[in-house]
Amino acid sequence: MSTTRRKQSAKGTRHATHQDAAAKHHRDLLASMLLIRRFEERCVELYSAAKIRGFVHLYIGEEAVAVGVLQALDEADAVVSTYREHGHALARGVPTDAVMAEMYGKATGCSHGRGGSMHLFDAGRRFYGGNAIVGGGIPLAAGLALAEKMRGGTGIVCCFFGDGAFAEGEFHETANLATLWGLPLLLACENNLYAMGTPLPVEHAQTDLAMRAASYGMPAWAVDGMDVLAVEEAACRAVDGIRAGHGPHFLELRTYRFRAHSMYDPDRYRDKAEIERWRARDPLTLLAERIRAAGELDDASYADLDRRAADEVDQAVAAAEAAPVEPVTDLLRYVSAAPGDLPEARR
Amino acid sequence: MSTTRRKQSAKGTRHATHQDAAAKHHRDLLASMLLIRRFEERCVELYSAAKIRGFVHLYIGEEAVAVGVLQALDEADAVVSTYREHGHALARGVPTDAVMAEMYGKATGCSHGRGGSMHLFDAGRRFYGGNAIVGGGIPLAAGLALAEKMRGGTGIVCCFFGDGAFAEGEFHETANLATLWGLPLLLACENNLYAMGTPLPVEHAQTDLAMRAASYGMPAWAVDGMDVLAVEEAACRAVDGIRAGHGPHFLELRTYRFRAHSMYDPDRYRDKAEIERWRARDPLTLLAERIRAAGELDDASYADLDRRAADEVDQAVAAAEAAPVEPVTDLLRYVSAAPGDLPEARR
Amino acid sequence: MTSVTTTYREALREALREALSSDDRVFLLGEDVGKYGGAFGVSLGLVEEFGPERVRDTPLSESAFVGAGIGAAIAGMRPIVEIMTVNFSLLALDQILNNAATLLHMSGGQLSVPVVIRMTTGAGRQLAAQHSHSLEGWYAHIPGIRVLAPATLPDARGMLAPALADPDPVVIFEHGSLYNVTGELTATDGPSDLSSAAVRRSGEDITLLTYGGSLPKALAAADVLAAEGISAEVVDLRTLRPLDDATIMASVARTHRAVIVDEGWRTGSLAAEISARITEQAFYELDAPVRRVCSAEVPIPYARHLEEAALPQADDVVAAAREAVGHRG
Amino acid sequence: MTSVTTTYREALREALREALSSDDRVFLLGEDVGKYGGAFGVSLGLVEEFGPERVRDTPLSESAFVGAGIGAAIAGMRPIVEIMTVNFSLLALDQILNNAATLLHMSGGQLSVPVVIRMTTGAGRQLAAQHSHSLEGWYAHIPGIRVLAPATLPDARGMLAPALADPDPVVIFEHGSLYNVTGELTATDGPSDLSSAAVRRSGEDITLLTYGGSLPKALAAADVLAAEGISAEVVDLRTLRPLDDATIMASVARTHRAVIVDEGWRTGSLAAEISARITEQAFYELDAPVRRVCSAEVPIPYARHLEEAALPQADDVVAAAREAVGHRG
Ligand SMILES: Cc1ncc(C[n+]2csc(CCOP(=O)(O)OP(=O)(O)O)c2C)c(N)n1
Ligand SMILES: Cc1ncc(C[n+]2csc(CCOP(=O)(O)OP(=O)(O)O)c2C)c(N)n1
Ligand SMILES: [Mg+2]
Ligand SMILES: [Mg+2]
Repeated sequence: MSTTRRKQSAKGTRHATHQDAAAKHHRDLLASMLLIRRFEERCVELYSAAKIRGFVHLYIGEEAVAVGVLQALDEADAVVSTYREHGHALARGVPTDAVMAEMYGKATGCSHGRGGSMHLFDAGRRFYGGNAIVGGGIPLAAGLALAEKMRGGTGIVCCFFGDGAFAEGEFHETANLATLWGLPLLLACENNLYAMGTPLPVEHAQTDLAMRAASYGMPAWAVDGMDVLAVEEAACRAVDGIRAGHGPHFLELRTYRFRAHSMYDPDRYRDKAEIERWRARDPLTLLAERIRAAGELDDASYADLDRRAADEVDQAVAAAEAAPVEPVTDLLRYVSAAPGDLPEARR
Repeated sequence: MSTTRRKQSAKGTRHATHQDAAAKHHRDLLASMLLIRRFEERCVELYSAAKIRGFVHLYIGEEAVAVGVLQALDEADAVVSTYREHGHALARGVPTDAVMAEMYGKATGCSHGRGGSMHLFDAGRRFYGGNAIVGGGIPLAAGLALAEKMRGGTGIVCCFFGDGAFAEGEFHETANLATLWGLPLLLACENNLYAMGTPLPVEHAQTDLAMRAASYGMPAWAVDGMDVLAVEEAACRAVDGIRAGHGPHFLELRTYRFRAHSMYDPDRYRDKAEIERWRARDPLTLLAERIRAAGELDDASYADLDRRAADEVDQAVAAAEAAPVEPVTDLLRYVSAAPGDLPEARR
Repeated sequence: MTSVTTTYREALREALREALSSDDRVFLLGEDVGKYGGAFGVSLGLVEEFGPERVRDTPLSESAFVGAGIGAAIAGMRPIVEIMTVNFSLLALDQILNNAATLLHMSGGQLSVPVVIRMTTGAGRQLAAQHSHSLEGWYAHIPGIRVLAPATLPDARGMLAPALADPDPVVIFEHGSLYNVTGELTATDGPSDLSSAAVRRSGEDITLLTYGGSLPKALAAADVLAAEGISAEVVDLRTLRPLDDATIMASVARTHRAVIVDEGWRTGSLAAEISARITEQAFYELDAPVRRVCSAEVPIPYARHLEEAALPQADDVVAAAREAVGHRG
Repeated sequence: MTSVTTTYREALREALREALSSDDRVFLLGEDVGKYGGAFGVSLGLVEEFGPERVRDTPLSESAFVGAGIGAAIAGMRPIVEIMTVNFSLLALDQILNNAATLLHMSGGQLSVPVVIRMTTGAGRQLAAQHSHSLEGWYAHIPGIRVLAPATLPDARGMLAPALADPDPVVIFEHGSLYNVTGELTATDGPSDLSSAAVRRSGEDITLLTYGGSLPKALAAADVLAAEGISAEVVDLRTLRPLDDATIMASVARTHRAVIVDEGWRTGSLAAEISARITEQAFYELDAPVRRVCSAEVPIPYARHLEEAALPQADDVVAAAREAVGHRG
C-alpha cells in the first residue's frame, strides 16, 4: 500500500483504532518475515534429505527487503525477481503450498515443477519469476513497465536484483532506457555486499550504488535493508514518486545473507566476525524487539505467529509430499502455447 | 607526445626555435587534418563511381578529434577504433596507400582487402581496427590495456567510440572493469550528437556524458572537439594521468559530422540550419585562421599543404587502381592462423 | 484482379502499416525505426503516421530493447522489435533464448510471449564480416520460437499478421539483398500459411531446397538445369522452425535427389539439419547422397570477388545438381 | 608406471596449475575464479598459489571480461577465460563470434587471438532451463575457432596445453556431470592430440558417435548391446571443430551403421552435421539410415523425472542401435 493510500485509509479513524491498525500491520510484517524464515529453514532440511535438488539460494537475513518493498505494491502491480526469490514470492502472496510443491518439482508447484527454486512464477499475482540469468530480468521488467505506460495504467513494476547484477550491461542499458522513457519501474537493488564469493569492492569501482544509479537522472537512495519499517517507508516514497509520473526510482537495500550463496557453497570467502556482526542485526529480531518495546507484541503472541508460520510450512510440506508429478507424456507441453493452455484473455 | 615529454623536448631550446617548432607543429596538425579531408572527399567520388562499396562512414567535420587525440600517443601505445575510422587510421600513420587500397578491396590494402572501410588494421602501428559492432571494441581495448598493465609496460590504449555506443552494455561493463583494475585506457568518446538518425536526447536520459562517465570514479571531462589544439591539450593531460598510474580517463569530444551517417543515409533527420552552424566551426578553418593570425601560415604555405594532401591521395588512388586483388584461391586464408602467416614474435 | 508493382521493402512496410492500424497493442521498436526509417528503410514514414510512441526509436542497447519487447509482450502488448542485422542480435540472444523462448515452459504454461522480432540477414553487399552473417540456423535450433524467412513479396507482406497472431515468439529474417526486389502483389495475397513450405517451381529430377535470399539463386539454377534437360523442383522452406517435413519428403520421394542451398556456413548449418532429416525420413527414397551448397567457412570478406566466392551461387547449385543426377543416374 | 586416482575436476585444475606455472603470459580470469574457486570448484587454491593478478576475479560482466580476454590475447598474453555456464556465454557471444573468431581474417592475417575460453555445459543436475543447455553445436558452427569437449580425465588434463599453444581462439566445454567422475591418470598422459577423435571402444556392428557428458552413456549402452550380441564401436569426437572426418568415416565404413548421441536439442544439433557428413562422405557404406539420439526440444525442466526424460539416456541409445541393426539387418 502506498503512503498516500495508507494515509487515506487512516483518515477519519479514531486514534486507538489507528494504533491498533499499526500494531496489527507490524505483526503482519513480522508474520510475513517469519514465514519466509521458517520456509527456508525447512528447505535446508529438505535439501539435505534430497527432497529438493538443483540450485537453492536462501534469503535468510534479507527478509525485511522483500516484505518491506512489497508492502508498497498493489495487486495490479507486477514483480520481477531473481533466483533468490522464495522471499519475494511468499511476500507477494504466492501460496506457500505452491512454492513448496515447486521446490519438490511437483505438478501442484507454482511452475508445475518445471522451474524449481530458481523459477517461481504466478501470473495471477503478476509475479513474473524467477530469473536465473543475473541481470536478465531487468530488461523484461522495463518491458512490463512500458506496457503499463502505453496503456495509460497506474500500475508499476518492481524489479529485484543484486549488487552483482548492477555490473551487467543489462542494468546500464535498462537504467538509461527506463529513465529516458519515464517508465513506472522500481529498481530494487538488494546490496548484500557479495556476488557469490566476490565482495562489493571487487565487483565495483564505485561502491556507492545509489549514487551511481542517480547519475542516470533517476531518484535513487539507500536504505537500511535490515529494518523492515525503513524499507517499507522508502519503498512507499519511491512508489509514490513513480505513480506520480516521475519515472523509474532506484532503491539500494543494504542487507546481508546469513547463509552461504547457495547450498553448494562452503562460504570460504567471508569472515565469521562479519557474519556475526550482521546476524546481530537480524531483521526479525530487530522488528520483534521494537514492537515488543512498543507493547505491540508479547511472548505469547510471538510464539503464536511463529507457530502459524511453522504450521503453514508443515502443511505445505505435507501437501508437496502427497502431490503428483506431471506425467512424463507431458514433457513437451508448454514449449509452444497450445490453444487450450493459455487463459482466454491474458489482458 | 605527452605534455611532460613535450616540455622536456622544449627544454634548453632557444625561444625562436621553440616558436618555430610550435609553428611547424601547428602546420603538421593542419596537414594531418587536410589529408583526412581530401582523402574522404575523394572517397565520395570513388563511391559514386562504384570503385568503393559496402558501408562507408565519413569523418568530415570530426578531423580535429583524431588528429588531436592521437598526438598524445606514442608508437608503443595502441588504438582501437570504430567503423568511422579513416581519420583515426590516417592520423595514426597508417599509410594513405594502404588505406585507399583497402577501400578498393585490393591485396595491398591494410587488411588485404578483406576488411574494407569499416575494418582497417595495422598491427605494426598497433592500430587494432576498425570495429563495426557499436561498442564492440571497448572490451577489447580494456584487454589490450590489461596486457600492458600486467607486463608492467608504460603503454596506454586509446579507444574511440561514439555517443551512441555509450548506451551499449559494453561501455558500462568496461568502464567499471577498467576503473576497478586501474587500466591504462583512454576512453575517447566522439560525441557528434547523433547515433545514425537518433539525436543525443533520444539516446540518453542524461546527456552530459562526461558527468555520467565520472560516476564510475574515473577522471572525465568534455572538450571542444572542433578545436584541435584544445583536443591535443586535453588528450595530453589525460594521457599524463593514465601514464602516472591513475587508471582510465574519459574524454567527451564534442564534435559534429558534416555529412550523413553513411553513404546510404539521405540525412532526413537533421536541420539544415544546425548543420550550417557547425560547418561555421570547421576544425580545419578554425586552425588555419588561428595560425594565420599568429603568422604561422600564409596563402602559399596553405596551398602547399593542401596540394601535398591532394597529391598523396592522388597517388594512393593510382596505386590502388593498379594493385592486384587477393587470389580467390586464398579465400580460406586467415581463417585459422597458418604457421607461415603469423610474424615470428607477436609481442 | 488488381495488382500493384511494388518492392519487397514496401511489402514489409505495408504489413507493418496494417498491423499498426488494426491492433492498438501493436507497436514497433528498434534503433532508428522512426524518422530515419530503419537502417534499411523498411519503416520509412510510419512514425509520421503512428507517432513516436508506437514507432519507437531506442538507444543502442540491443539487450535492453529486445528484453523490453519481451516484457511488453508478456504484459499483453504485441511488440515488433527490429534488430538492424543478425550480427547485432547476438547482443540480445540471451534475452531471446533464456527469456523469450523459455518463459512459457519454465512458468508451467503461465506466461506466453507474443513478440515478433525482425532482423536483416545475409551477405552480398560487401558489408564484410561483422554485417554479413546468416545465423538463421541458430535461431531454428531454439525450441519455443517460430522462425520465418520471407523470400517473396507475398510472404514479405503476408507473414507479419499471422506472426503477430502466434502466441509464441516469432523471429523474422529479411535478407538484405531482397529489399529492392520488385514484383507484383495482388489483393488476394492474404496472410501466409506459416506451417507450410512452398513449391516455387515443380520438377521431377531433383529437389532444390532453399529459403530467403538463396531462393532467387535456386530458381536461376533451375532455369539453367532446365536448359540441360534436368527438371528441378524448387522448394522454399519459408518457415525454418518448425520445418515442414511433409513437403520436403514428398518432393524428395518424387525426385529421389536433393540439393540444399543455404547461405549459412556449411558446418552446423540449417542445411545439415535438413540433410539429416531426409536421411531419417526418406533414406530409401534417395538415389544419391543429399548435397549441400552453403557459404564457405570464412568470415565474409569485403572484396567483391572474395565475397562472391564465399557465397553460394547459382553455378554452384547447378554443379551440385548435375553431380547428384549423374550419380547412379 | 605411477598412476594417481583423481577426478575430472582435479585433472582440469592440474592442467591450469601447469599452464600458470610454465608460462608467464598465462592468466585465468572469470567470475569467482579466485577465493571461491570457480562456480564448480575447478580453480580452487590457485589464487593462493598464483595471486589475484593471475587468477583474476571479474565483475559480473560477461561481455566485458571475455572481450578483455580477447584483447589481452591480441596483445600477446595467453588468457584463459572461465564462463560459469554456456547459458551465460550468450552474453559474450558477440565478442566471441564478431571479434575473437573474426579478427584474424578481417585484419588480413595480422591479428591472432590465442585466447582459451572454458565453460560448463549440459544438464543432469536439475538446474532447470537457464543453466542446462548444450550449445556446443553453435560454437562448432563458427569458422576461426577450435572447439573441444574433454570427456575423460586424460583429456581434461591434456587438452589445455595444446589449446594454449594454438594461435587461434579455443573454446573448451566441460560437462557439469563429469566434474566428480573419478579415474586414474598416469604420468604418460601427456598433451591430447586436438586433431583426432578417439575410439573409446572397438566394435564391429555399429558406430556410436558422441562426446563430452554423453560418452559415459554411450559406453553404458555399448555394454548392454554387447550382452545382446551387438558389438558397438564408441567414438569420442573430442574436438567438435574441426571434426575428425577420417576417424568417423573409417568407423562407419567398417560397421555400416551409426547412431549419434548428442545432448543438444535435436533440430540443428551437432548430430545433424555429423549425419549430413556421413551422408556426403560415406553414403554407399550405410546399411541403415544414421540415427540421432538427442535432447527433447524443450527448455530443460527442473523436476527430475522430466529432466531425465528430456535428456538422451543409455536406453535410448540402445534402442536406436537395435533399430539400426535390425534394419535390413
Ligand atoms: C549472467 C550470469 N552470470 C553468472 C551467474 C552465476 N551467478 C549466479 S548468482 C551470482 C551472484 C549474483 O550476485 P548478486 O547480483 O549480488 O545477487 P545475490 O546472489 O547476492 O543475491 C552469480 C555470479 C548467473 N546466474 N548469470
Ligand atoms: C551493436 C550495433 N548496433 C547497431 C549498429 C548499427 N549502427 C552502426 S553505426 C550506428 C550509430 C552509432 O552512433 P555513435 O556511437 O554515436 O557513432 P557515430 O556513428 O555517430 O560516429 C548504428 C546504430 C551496429 N553497427 N552495431
Ligand atoms: Mg549480492
Ligand atoms: Mg554519434
